[in-house]
Amino acid sequence: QDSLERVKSAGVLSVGTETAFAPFDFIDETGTHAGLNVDLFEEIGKEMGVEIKWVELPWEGVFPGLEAGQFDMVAGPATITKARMERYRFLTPIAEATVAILKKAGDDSIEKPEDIAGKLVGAGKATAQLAQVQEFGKTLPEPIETREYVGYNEAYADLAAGRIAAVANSLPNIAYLAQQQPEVFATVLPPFGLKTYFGYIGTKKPEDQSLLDAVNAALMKIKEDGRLAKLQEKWFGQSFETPDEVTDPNV
Amino acid sequence: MSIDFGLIFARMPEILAAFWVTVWIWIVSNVLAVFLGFGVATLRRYGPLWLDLLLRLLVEIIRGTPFLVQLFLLYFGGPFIGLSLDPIPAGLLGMTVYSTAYYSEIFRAGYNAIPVGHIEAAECVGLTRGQIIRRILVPEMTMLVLPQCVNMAILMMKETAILSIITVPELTLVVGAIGSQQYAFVEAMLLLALFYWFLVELSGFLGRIAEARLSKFRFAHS
Amino acid sequence: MSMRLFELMLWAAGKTVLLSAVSIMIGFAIGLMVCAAKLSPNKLLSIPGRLYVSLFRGVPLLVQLLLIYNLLPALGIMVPSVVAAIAGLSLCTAAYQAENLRGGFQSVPRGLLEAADMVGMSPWKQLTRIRAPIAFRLTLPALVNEAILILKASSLVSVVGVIELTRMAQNLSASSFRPLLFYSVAGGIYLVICWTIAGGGSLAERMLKTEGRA
Amino acid sequence: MTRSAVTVRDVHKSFGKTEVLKGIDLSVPQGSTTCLLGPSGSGKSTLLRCIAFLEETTSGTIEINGQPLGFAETGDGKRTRLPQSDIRKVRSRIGMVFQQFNLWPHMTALGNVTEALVTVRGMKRKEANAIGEAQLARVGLDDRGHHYPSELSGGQQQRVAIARALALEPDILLFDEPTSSLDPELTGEVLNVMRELAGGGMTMIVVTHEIGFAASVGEKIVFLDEGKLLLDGPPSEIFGTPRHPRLQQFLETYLDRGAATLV
Amino acid sequence: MTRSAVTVRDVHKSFGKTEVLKGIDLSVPQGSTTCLLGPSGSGKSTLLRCIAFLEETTSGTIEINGQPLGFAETGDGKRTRLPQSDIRKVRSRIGMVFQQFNLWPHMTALGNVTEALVTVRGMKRKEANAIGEAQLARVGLDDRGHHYPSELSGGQQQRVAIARALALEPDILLFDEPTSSLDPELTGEVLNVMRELAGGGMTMIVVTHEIGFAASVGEKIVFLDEGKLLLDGPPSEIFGTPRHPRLQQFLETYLDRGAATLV
Ligand SMILES: Nc1ncnc2c1ncn2[C@@H]1O[C@H](COP(=O)(O)OP(=O)(O)OP(=O)(O)O)[C@@H](O)[C@H]1O
Ligand SMILES: Nc1ncnc2c1ncn2[C@@H]1O[C@H](COP(=O)(O)OP(=O)(O)OP(=O)(O)O)[C@@H](O)[C@H]1O
Ligand SMILES: [Mg+2]
Ligand SMILES: [Mg+2]
Repeated sequence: QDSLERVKSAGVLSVGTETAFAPFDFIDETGTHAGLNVDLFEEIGKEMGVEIKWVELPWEGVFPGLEAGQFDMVAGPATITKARMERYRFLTPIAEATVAILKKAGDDSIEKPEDIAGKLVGAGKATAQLAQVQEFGKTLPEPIETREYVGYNEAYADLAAGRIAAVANSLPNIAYLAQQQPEVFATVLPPFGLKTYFGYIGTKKPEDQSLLDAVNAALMKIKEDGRLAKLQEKWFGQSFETPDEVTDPNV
Repeated sequence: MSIDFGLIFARMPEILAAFWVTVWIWIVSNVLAVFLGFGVATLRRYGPLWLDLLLRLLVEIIRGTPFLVQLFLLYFGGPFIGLSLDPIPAGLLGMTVYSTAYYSEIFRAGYNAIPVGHIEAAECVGLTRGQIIRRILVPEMTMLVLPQCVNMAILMMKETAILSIITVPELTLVVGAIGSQQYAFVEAMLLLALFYWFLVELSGFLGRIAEARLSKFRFAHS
Repeated sequence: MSMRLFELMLWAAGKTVLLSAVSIMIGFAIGLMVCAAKLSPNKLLSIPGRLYVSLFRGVPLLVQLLLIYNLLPALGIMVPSVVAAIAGLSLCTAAYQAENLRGGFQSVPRGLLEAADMVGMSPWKQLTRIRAPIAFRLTLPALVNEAILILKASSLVSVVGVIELTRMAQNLSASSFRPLLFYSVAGGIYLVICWTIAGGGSLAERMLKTEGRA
Repeated sequence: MTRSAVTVRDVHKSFGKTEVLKGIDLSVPQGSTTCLLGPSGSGKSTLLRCIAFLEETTSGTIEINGQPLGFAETGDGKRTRLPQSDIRKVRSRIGMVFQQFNLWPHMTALGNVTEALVTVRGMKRKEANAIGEAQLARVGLDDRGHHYPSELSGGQQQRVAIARALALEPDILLFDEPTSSLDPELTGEVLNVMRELAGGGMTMIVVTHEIGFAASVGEKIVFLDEGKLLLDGPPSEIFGTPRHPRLQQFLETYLDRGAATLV
Repeated sequence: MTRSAVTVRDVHKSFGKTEVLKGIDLSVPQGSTTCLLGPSGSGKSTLLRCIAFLEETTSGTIEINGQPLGFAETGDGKRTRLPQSDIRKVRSRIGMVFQQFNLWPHMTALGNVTEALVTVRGMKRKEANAIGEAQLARVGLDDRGHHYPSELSGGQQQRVAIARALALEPDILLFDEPTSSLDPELTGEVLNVMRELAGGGMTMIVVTHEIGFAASVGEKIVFLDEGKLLLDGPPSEIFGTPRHPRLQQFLETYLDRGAATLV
C-alpha cells in the first residue's frame, strides 16, 4: 500500500526519534517533549493535514525500527553522509551539522579546534562526527585519541567528569548545551572540517516515496516562507543557510 | 529486508578482540567476587552485629538496583568524589561489586545449609574456629553452592553487555557499532545472540561436569 | 529537581512496575506451559521445551528485545513498542519461571501423589488439588526473586521505545544535564520497589508457612 | 469367612535386571490380619506396593475380592492391562497407610480426610465433613481437625493418615511399617488404633518390625526372605519352637537387644 | 575405681523462658556405663550436650575428671567463663557420637577419623592413618576406609562416627540415641560395638530408647522426667519391682508392644 495514502487516511504520521538530543528533541523542565523537531513537525502536520505521533526510542533502536516499518520516518535528525544516502533517503536539510568542539568551562588549554592535538576526544560511536574528528586529527601535529560512546549524553557526562578533554559533535547541539550549562561547558569556535547538514530520514522503499515527497514539499514551503529560519533562531540562537537538496555530501 | 552476514564477517578480528574483552572481564570479576562474596558472608556470620547489619544494607542496596544504574553512578559519578577510573577498571570494579553482593547471599545460604551437627562434631574433636571454617565449612559449602554459583556466573556473563555504556570495548558495543556502521543491525543482533548463547551453554556444560565430579560428596543419608 | 520532574520519574516508575507485573504474570502462564512441555515424556514436546529454556536464558534480554522489535516486522508481524517490551520480558522470564516451576513440581514428594492415587484421584485432580498447590508454595520464594530480577531487567526495554524509569532518568539528565541526580533518584525508586516486593514475598511466605511444612 | 480378600498368584517383580519378588503366592482371608516380616531388602514394601498397584508386577496376578487388579489374563498366558477406570474401581476397595504418612501439607487434618470424599466421590463439603469428623474421632483426634499436619505430632499424623484411608470405607487396609518413624510413646498410640481395627473385622496387611505386635495381633505371619515367601502360618506355629533357622537368625537381632530381660 | 569421671552439680538450663533442666546432680564413676532414659522432651539430649559443652548451662557446674568444664566458680558464688583453650583441653577428654552421625561428607571414612589427629594433635598424615585404620578395624570397618559417608550404610556410618570419637582416645564417650535412626539389623551391629567398649572399661553415658540394652549393659540407669532426675541406680534396683509409678507408666508403652510375648 502506498504510504502517503495510508498516512492520509489514518490522519497520523508517525515519526521515530530519540528524545535525548537537545535542542532537536528533549524533555524540558515541565516534562514535555520539546525542541526544534516538535515545532517543525507541528508545522509539517498542519501543511499535510495530519497529526504527528512521536515514537521515542534510543538512537541505536531508531534505524532498525525504521527499516522494520515501526514508523514512517525518522526525525533525529542525522548528518547527511554518502554512506547513509546509499541506504536511506534524506529530505531537505534543516540545519548545518558541521562539527565543533565542546570543552569544559574554564579549560584554557583549548582555545581553537587545533588545540585538541594530543588529547582524548569523545564522540558517539559510528557517527559522522566521529569520522570527521578522526580525519581532522590526522592533520594535527600530534595525533588525537578518540573514545566512542553509545550516546552523546554519556560523552558529555565523561567530559564533565574530566576523563576526556573534549567532545566533538555538531555545532547546534553543543552550542545549545553550552548555553544551557555555561558553568560546566563551553563551545570552541569555529567549527572545523567539511561542511555538513542535518536532514530527516526515510527509507528508499518505493511505497514510501510519495509520502516522503509530500513531507519534503511541506518542508520546502516552511523553509521558503521563513518559518524554518524563525525556528532555527528560537532553538539555536542563529539561522543557517542550507541548500535545498544535498546530492553529493562532503563526507 | 535481506540478511547478509558477509559485511560483518569482514570485521571478525575486531569482534574476536571484543569477545576476548568480554570473556576476561567476566572471568576475572567473577573469580574476585566469589572470594569477596565468601569473605562478606563469613564476616556477616562471625563478625560483630553492626558489621552484619552494615553489610546487609549494602548487599540489599546493590541487589535492589539495576546494574546499569550502578555502573552509571560509579563511572560518571565517581570522579566527583575523587574516584576517576578508566572504562575497563571501572567495568571490572562495577561487575565485581555487583556480583559480590549476589555471591555473598549464596554463601550465606550455604553456611546455613550446613547441618549444625557437622560443626558440633568438629568442636567435639577440638578443631578451632579457623580450622572448622577451613576444613569443614569451606569444602562442604563448595559442593552445596556449586550449582548456584554456576547459575550466577551465567547471569553475570549476560550483564557484561551493559558495560557498553561506559565505553568498555566489549562484545555488545563492538558488534553493535559494526552493525550500525554497516547498516546490518539485524545481522549484528543475531551474531550477538549466537556468541552469548555459545558462552552460556559452554558454562552450563562445564558446570554440569564439575557437579558430576563432586556428586559422591552428597550428604550421607542420615 | 522540580516537583514536576519528580512526578515524571514516578510516572515512569509506575510504567516500570506495570510492565514488570504484566510480564511476570504472562511469563508465569507461558512458564507453566514450557514446564509442562519439558516434563512431558513425549519428545516432541520436551525437546522444544528444553530448547526454549536454553535459548531464552542463553541470550541477553537486550538482544532478545531488539530481535523481537526489529526482526518480526521483517517477517510481516508488526509489533508496537509496548507489545514488544512485554513480549520480550515475558518470554525471557517464562524460561526462568519454567525452571523454577519444574523444580517445584519435581520436589513434590512422590509419596503424596501415591497417597492421592490410593484414594482414587484422577491425574487431573491430582494436578489441581495436590501437585500445583504444593509446587506453588515451594516456588514462591523463587517467584519473588524472579519478580525483582525482571523489575531490574525492565530497565532495558527502552531499546524498543518504551520510556520507563531508567530511560526517563536518561532523558531528563540529557536535557537538564544533571545525570547523577536523576540516576540516584532512579536507583532510590528501584530500591523502594524491590524492597516492597521482597517484603510482600516474605509476608506471603509466612502466611503459607504453617501449611507449607509436612 | 474363608473368602479371600487378596489373592497373590506367582507374582514376580523385577527392577531392571534385579528380581525383587521371585514368585510369591499368598492368600489373605477376609477380616483377618496378616503381618509381613522379613529382613531389610527382602521385598516386603515391594509386595505391598504391588498389591496396591503402585508398582506393576512383572508377571503373575493379583486379585482383590476375586477381581483382577491391573492386568487380566488372556487365554494364552499373556496379559493385558485393564483400563484406568477399572483399576481405580478395584483399588477403591483398598486403603494404604504409608510409613512416611504422606499427608498433604497444605490441607488440614480434616481436609486430608475429606479430600477424596469430595473430589472423588463427589460428596457435598458438609456431608464429607461429617464423615471426616467421625473418622477422626474414631482415631481419637476429634479436636485436631483444623490443625495442619505440621502442627501435629508424629503419632497424630499417622492417625490422620489412617483416618484418611478409613474414610473411603475400604475392605482392605495396607500398612507399610506404620510405626517405624515414630518414637516409642507415639508408637503405642498407633498400634492401639490398629489393634482396634483388627478387632473390628477389617482385613489388614501390615509390614512391621514390631515382632511383639505381629505375634499378638497377626492371625497370620508371613516371613519373606530375598524375594521368596519362606514361612506362612499362624504366629503360634511360626514363632513356636522349633523355629525355622533363618527366622531364628532374624529374631536374634531383636532378642539380642535384651528386650526380654525386663519381664 | 570409684573416682568420678563426670560430675554434674545442680545444673539448670533454660532456653529463653522455658527451664529444661531443673537442677540435675549426677556422678558417673570411671569405667562405668550409665544409661539415660526418659520420655521425649524430658531433657536427656540437653543434659548430654551440656556435658559435652555444646550447650552452656544456666547455672551449676560440670567437672570432667575433676576439672571444671566451661566455667570456674569464683568465691562469691558467681562464675567466669574459662578461656577457649582450656575448654578445648578438657573437652578433648570427651568423645561424642551423635544420633545423626554428623560425618563430614567431603571426607572418606578414614579422613573423618584422622582429621582431628592431624589438625588438632598435629600428627603426620602417615601416623594418623595408621591409628585411623586401627580404629576402623576395631569397629569392623577395616575395608571401608576409602569410602565416602554417602557410600556407607547407616550402621557403617554410625560405626565410623564411633571410630572418629575413639581415635582421640577419650576417657569418656557420650552417645545420643545411637541407634534410633538405624534399622533393626544395623542396630544390632552398633550395640555390639558399644557392648565391647563397655566391656573394655570405657566410661560411657548413653541416651537410649533401647530398654533391653540399658538393662543388660548399663551399670547405672538414670531416669529423667520433665527436667528432673527422678531415679538413679543399678538396673536391678530401677527395673526390679516394685517400680516407681512414673517409670512403670513409661515402660508400659514398651511392654504393651508385646516384645515379651516372644520368649
Ligand atoms: N524403584 C526401585 N528400583 C530398583 N530397585 C528397587 C526399587 N525399589 C526397591 N528396590 C530394591 O528392591 C529390594 C526390595 O526392596 P523393598 O523396599 O521391597 O524391601 P523391604 O523388604 O521393604 O526392606 P525394608 O525393611 O528396608 O523397608 C531392595 O533390594 C531394593 O534395593
Ligand atoms: N535450642 C532450643 N531452644 C528452645 N527449646 C529447646 C531447645 N533445645 C531443646 N529445647 C526444649 O527442651 C526440652 C528438652 O529437649 P531435649 O532434646 O533435651 O529432650 P530429649 O529428652 O532429648 O527428648 P527426645 O527423646 O525426644 O530426644 C524440649 O521441650 C525441647 O523442646
Ligand atoms: Mg520397606
Ligand atoms: Mg533427644
